[in-house]
Amino acid sequence: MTGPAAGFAVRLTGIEKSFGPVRANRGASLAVAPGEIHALVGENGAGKSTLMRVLSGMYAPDAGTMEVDGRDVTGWSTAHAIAAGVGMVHQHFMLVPPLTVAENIVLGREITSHGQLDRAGAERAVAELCARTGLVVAPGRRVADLSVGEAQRVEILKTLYRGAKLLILDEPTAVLSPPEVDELWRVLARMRAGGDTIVLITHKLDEVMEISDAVTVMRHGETVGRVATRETSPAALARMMVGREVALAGAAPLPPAPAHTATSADRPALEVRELTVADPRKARAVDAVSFTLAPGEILGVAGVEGNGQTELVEAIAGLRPARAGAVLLDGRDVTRLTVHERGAAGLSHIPEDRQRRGLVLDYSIADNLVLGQQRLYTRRGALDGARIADNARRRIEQFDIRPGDPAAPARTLSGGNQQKIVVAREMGRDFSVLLAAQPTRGVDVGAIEFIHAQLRAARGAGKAILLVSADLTEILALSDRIAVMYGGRFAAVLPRAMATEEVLGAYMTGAAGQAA
Amino acid sequence: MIFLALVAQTVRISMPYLFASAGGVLSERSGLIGLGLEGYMLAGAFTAALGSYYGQNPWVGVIAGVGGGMALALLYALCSIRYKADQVVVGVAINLLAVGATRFFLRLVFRSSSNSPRVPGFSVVETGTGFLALAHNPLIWMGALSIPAVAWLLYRTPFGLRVRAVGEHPGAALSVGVPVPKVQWIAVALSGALAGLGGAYLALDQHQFSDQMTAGRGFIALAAVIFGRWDPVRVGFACLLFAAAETMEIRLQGTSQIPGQFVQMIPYLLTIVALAGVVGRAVPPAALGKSGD
Amino acid sequence: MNGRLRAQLEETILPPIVALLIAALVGDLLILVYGQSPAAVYRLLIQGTWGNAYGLGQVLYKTTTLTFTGLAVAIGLQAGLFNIGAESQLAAGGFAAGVVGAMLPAGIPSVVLLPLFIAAAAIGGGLVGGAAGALKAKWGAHEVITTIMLNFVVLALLNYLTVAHFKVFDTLHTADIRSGALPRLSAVVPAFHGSAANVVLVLALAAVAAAWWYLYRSRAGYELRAAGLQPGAAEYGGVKVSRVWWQAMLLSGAVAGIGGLNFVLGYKHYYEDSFASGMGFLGIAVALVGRNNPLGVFLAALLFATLSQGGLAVNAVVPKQMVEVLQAVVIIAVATSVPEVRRLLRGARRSAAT
Amino acid sequence: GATSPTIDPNAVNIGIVFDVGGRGDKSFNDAAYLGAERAEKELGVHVRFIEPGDGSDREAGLRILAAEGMKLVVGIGFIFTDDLNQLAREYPNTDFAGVDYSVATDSAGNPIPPPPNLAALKFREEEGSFLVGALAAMVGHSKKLGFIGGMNSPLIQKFQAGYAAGVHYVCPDCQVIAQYAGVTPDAFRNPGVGKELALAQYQQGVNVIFHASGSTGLGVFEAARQTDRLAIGVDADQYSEAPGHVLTSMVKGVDAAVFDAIKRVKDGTFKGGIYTFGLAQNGVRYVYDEHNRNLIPDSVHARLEQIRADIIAGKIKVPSTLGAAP
Ligand SMILES: Nc1ncnc2c1ncn2[C@@H]1O[C@H](COP(=O)(O)OP(=O)(O)OP(=O)(O)O)[C@@H](O)[C@H]1O
Ligand SMILES: Nc1ncnc2c1ncn2[C@@H]1O[C@H](COP(=O)(O)OP(=O)(O)OP(=O)(O)O)[C@@H](O)[C@H]1O
Ligand SMILES: [Mg+2]
Ligand SMILES: [Mg+2]
Repeated sequence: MTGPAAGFAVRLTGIEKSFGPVRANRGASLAVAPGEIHALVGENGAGKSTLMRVLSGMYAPDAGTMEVDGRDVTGWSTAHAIAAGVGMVHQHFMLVPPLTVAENIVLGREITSHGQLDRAGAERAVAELCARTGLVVAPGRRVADLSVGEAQRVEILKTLYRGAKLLILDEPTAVLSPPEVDELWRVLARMRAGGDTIVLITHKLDEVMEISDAVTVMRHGETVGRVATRETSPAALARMMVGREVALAGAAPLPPAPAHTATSADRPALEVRELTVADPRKARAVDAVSFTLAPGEILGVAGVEGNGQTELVEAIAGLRPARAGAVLLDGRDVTRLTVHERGAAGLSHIPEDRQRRGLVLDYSIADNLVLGQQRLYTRRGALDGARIADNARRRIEQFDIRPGDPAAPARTLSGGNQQKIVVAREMGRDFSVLLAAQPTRGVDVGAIEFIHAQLRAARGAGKAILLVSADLTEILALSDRIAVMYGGRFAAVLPRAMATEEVLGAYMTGAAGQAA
Repeated sequence: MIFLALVAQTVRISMPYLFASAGGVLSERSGLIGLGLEGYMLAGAFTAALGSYYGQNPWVGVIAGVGGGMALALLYALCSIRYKADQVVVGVAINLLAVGATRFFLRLVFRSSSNSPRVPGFSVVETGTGFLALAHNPLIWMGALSIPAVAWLLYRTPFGLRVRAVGEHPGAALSVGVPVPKVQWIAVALSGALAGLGGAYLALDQHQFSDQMTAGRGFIALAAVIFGRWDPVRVGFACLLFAAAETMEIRLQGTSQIPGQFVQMIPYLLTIVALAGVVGRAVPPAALGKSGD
Repeated sequence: MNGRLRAQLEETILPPIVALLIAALVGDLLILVYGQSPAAVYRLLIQGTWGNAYGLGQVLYKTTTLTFTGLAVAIGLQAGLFNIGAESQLAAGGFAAGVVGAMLPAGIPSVVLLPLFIAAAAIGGGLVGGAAGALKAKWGAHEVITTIMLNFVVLALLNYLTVAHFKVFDTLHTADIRSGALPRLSAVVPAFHGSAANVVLVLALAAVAAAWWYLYRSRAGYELRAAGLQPGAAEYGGVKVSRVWWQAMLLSGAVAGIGGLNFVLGYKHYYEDSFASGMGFLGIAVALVGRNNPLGVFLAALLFATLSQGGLAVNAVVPKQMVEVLQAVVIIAVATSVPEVRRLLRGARRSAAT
Repeated sequence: GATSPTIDPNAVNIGIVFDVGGRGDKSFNDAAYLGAERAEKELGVHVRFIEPGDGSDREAGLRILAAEGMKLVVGIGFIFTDDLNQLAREYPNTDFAGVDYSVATDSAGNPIPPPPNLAALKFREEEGSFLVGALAAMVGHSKKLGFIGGMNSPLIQKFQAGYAAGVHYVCPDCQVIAQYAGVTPDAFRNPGVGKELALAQYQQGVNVIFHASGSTGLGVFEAARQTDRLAIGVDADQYSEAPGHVLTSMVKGVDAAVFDAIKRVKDGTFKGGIYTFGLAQNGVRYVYDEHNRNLIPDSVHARLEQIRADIIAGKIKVPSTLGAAP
């Protein structure tokens, strides 16, 4: 950070930003050379998103200086940032679902004729932009109807429409399929070739190695280092991020399944027969899916988001009605049972959306740690405060939830720690089958390592696990068998040994679309 | 003849609803609950009477009505947008404030607890179906245009696109440089102006202000907004439906064997039945009510 | 830990003080506009409420009704439902108790009858609230609209029943309740003589305690609040959200209905058409200022009852409308100063820390 | 009780508590106010007013005034009946008066007299209503006559019953369209609904409407102006609300009754009991003066006076409840 100021496209120094008591950035710095793809990595809550929001004008820093192209821009607004060619694609999409693609793209910079919106003009402009950049989406479609990959394209198009020369991407690949990731890399590479600068936040270190030119590592709101990509390794980066050695996903091979052939022969822990689920728009979200899951087995379900995984898991959990078919737990038909009854029958569920489903954000950590099991903590109609507190103490310690104050509202925790509450609750209860949906989404390497260890231990203890994940590395690292979901059906069910990223990717995109 | 008279009556009754719910649509589409419509309308009615009284000209009243409604709406905006207070709380308070303040100033200015003196209005003498009197009242024309105007604003102008975006996802709007609070301030101010016009219609049609003369019409207008699922055109039809039900109530009451109280329930029962049977689950703008922390 | 406790204390106590200061300031202005001396008017207001036993009794009487309607609204809001129907639920509860009472022979002791009256009032109000809840749970009809509409429908129905079937000649009230009526507080504290305050106040305090226990200590309350905060998470936690909705509305209506006993069983000993006028709407304000916490509801009810009675006390000097304005200003000031003062406090703390 | 700066211990102090609507309603409460104002001017007494809010405020208002040592406390409206009764017993040295006080009856149907220090000021609204009903039928040029009430209640039904009986007395096959603005006290202050009800009635061929609906009636007058028809005022002479369109008003002598009660207190001749003001006492009357003389032909006026005399003489029985009317 001592290089010549004029040489940097972006130079942030000593950035401070607090939210109430949380100091998200404490003197963070960032220097990005023009025309490079610069990766920004760090644990959950390290302050990456916050730093980039400061850069894009969404937050004003409490202290520190910001320079873009050598110009002091400290505390500018989003409007100024956009005018100066800085665009950001946010971790959580910043799209308005009921509006069309074109409306989302032109929002704030509308095309008008005689003071009225020029819809046709806007759609034309978007179509041209699509053609020029190779990011194709139909301009007239509602964003609510788009797949995640398409929505991401719209996000990037939004910034390009505003003439972004500095593009910030916050965890863009968390929800993409491999072919979509490849397409994104192509777009980024093309932009770099055209002289644009890119800052990329990601938790996937292999991506960092593959695409970036330089890396900045953050920890606890501070910048701990800036290195050239070719001079580092994933292990070295992980060490910088958490300050210790980390076992990266996929590094440890899965131990052989414990005697699982013996038990699966007579009675599967979970059996799903011809399960069909309708989605709100009355289409078949899940179309006659059947499979069995043996005790001590992990069945990974891969697939691009929106192919029925959510509906499949929620129907098994009892959160959505099955239109046809049956769900059997340990041989018992539970298709008509309530969520609670299924839980009592041995079903545990880590939901994919912790903020909406998995936690009551305004409840304390302790209260969240009994959600779904509140009946077990009831005596004569009243909640048993002593036992709830005791449970919280044990889980917080066991799963290292921070902060460790059981009375703290779940809302005040970082994403990774929120996920730990859910995992602690669902794996701490008595269960025989675990539905684990996106258990490590957006969670940092340290926490991933921890959660993966927990899943492996459960498998070792003879639990059956249905693992749904958009992250192929995770699927490949943990699963005994792998199913690929496409269009509401299992396009393929493969033993781990036969599955590679290439094979799975083909099924995920329907390229190898033979229904199983 | 009878039919035309019924139509004319329905149109008259629908006026305050149309004005207020047009405002309600704008406010709610920008993410701010229109709970204060009743209050804006009442304030508008009072200031309209005041303006018409001192100006001795109904147009002064119309302008004052807009001002009165808007003033209260700006107070709402100040509390809920600038100070991030809970919208429901402030909305309820705005209504109480409107009742109290109009009474207070009624006492102060006109030394009465219930009525203002007679003020100039727009009405003309007519003995037919009532259409002539309708056509001569410029506020009727404005009321009829209020819904199409809001529809145009929402769907055809850049401002409308921003309103819709802000009400669904303020973060997204902010991230592309849309000044979210400013858009909301304008939408709320316009909603106050429109509801104020509704109040002005009531006061000028009666040629006076009387205590609590809006009598819950703002709430019915809010019901129409929800009933019409936040779409101006559908909301307009909901207003006409409510007004038609009231017309029917007026025509049936006293001429049938059914006790009057039951006839008076008709519009309200109709709303409940329609809501349960026809409209079903209404999905509000995603960020409605969430301007607070 | 200690710092957090202090911070919490500051954040709870400071905003209402700021709010009351703002309201007092606005009050000064209005009084001056009316050509009177603020100090004299406020003195009169205090004298007429907390300054003498009768005034205090009146405050307590109003507090009782407002506590019930406030709790009713608060329970709904905790379940994520905005019950605007407390007005008609209160009336229906009072009506049910009044009609039951009118039919009883004289001479049955109160102790025996009290549960009957409570049940009648709860059923009366609960039916109205439960109807709105069922409409929401079954057909998704928005409760804000249905409760507003039910207000009109129920008040019309009660008016019909009173006028056509139950009224005493030439009046708008039902026949006197001959047994089971509750004593006034003046039976215990003679100084309260003449004030309407009665034993239902004790019932209101019990309701505050019960509501607090229910919301924060019972499993049903845990599920109800979860359904209100995050329906998706509640459903995930095995809670039937639609069932919580109608149960909460049923309970909310029942609580409002029991409030009807204050007038019917404790004060007039008959049901009178439109006795509930305005109390339901003020209940919304009470719940909101009390931040949906039963204890807060009680304190807010005390505040609004004081203002309401105070309005009467100063009526000779300034119009009572001034107090109506003040009530609104209090609500706005509380709603606005809570988040704002909190932000300012946190800002100050942070700059003190760095 | 609290003492207020406005109390003058040397003067005769009178307290008045208003009904819903309060001062300025241009009918009932204003009539009471008028009587009190006249008493202030002519008798030199001091009058204090209270406008109550919800139910318990009525008693509280009376009590505050009684505790302050008022000589006379007046409650305006039948709704004060029980409160007055109670307070009169508690404050035997204060005089009370209740306008429209409804006298209870025992099981045998005999009226139960109020306490000795309480004067029940009752009006035979049905008699006055009968007369304006007859007048409406005679000048209405239509077989349909209109009535618009505020809140549906026994008191207002009394107006309706008398009015309908008067209509049918002169025109047996005439039809009375009777409508109410609502079912809550708000129905007395909803001119918007009053106007629409009236417009609908006029549109159906009604030419004259009698209203008994407080501020709601202001909408009725507005409709009369707009359609160039006639309306009949209530409680006070409401001619000025729509000059040329007010056929007459059924005036209740609330002002005179209140003035009279105050005068008796001042003179020391106040006595409790039931005071009924009918046509005979000129307590209710219809307006016939230079403003509306041109609307009422002499023959009609003569017949009306005859009916009036017959009612006073008991030759015509006027019903006071709806059941008795055809
Ligand atoms: N709007 C906000 N309000 C309060 N706290 C916030 C807000 N945004 C971020 N924080 C807090 O600031 C800290 C840094 O958050 P930030 O989102 O920048 O981390 P991050 O590095 O992006 O983490 P992740 O890898 O999980 O995305 C976290 O503790 C977070 O809880
Ligand atoms: N009122 C609050 N007080 C403290 N922290 C908050 C508050 N509201 C939100 N946050 C924090 O702000 C964060 C939002 O920032 P962001 O969207 O970057 O999520 P994150 O921390 O990166 O989590 P994840 O990795 O799961 O996405 C939340 O994780 C949450 O911990
Ligand atoms: Mg982040
Ligand atoms: Mg994250």
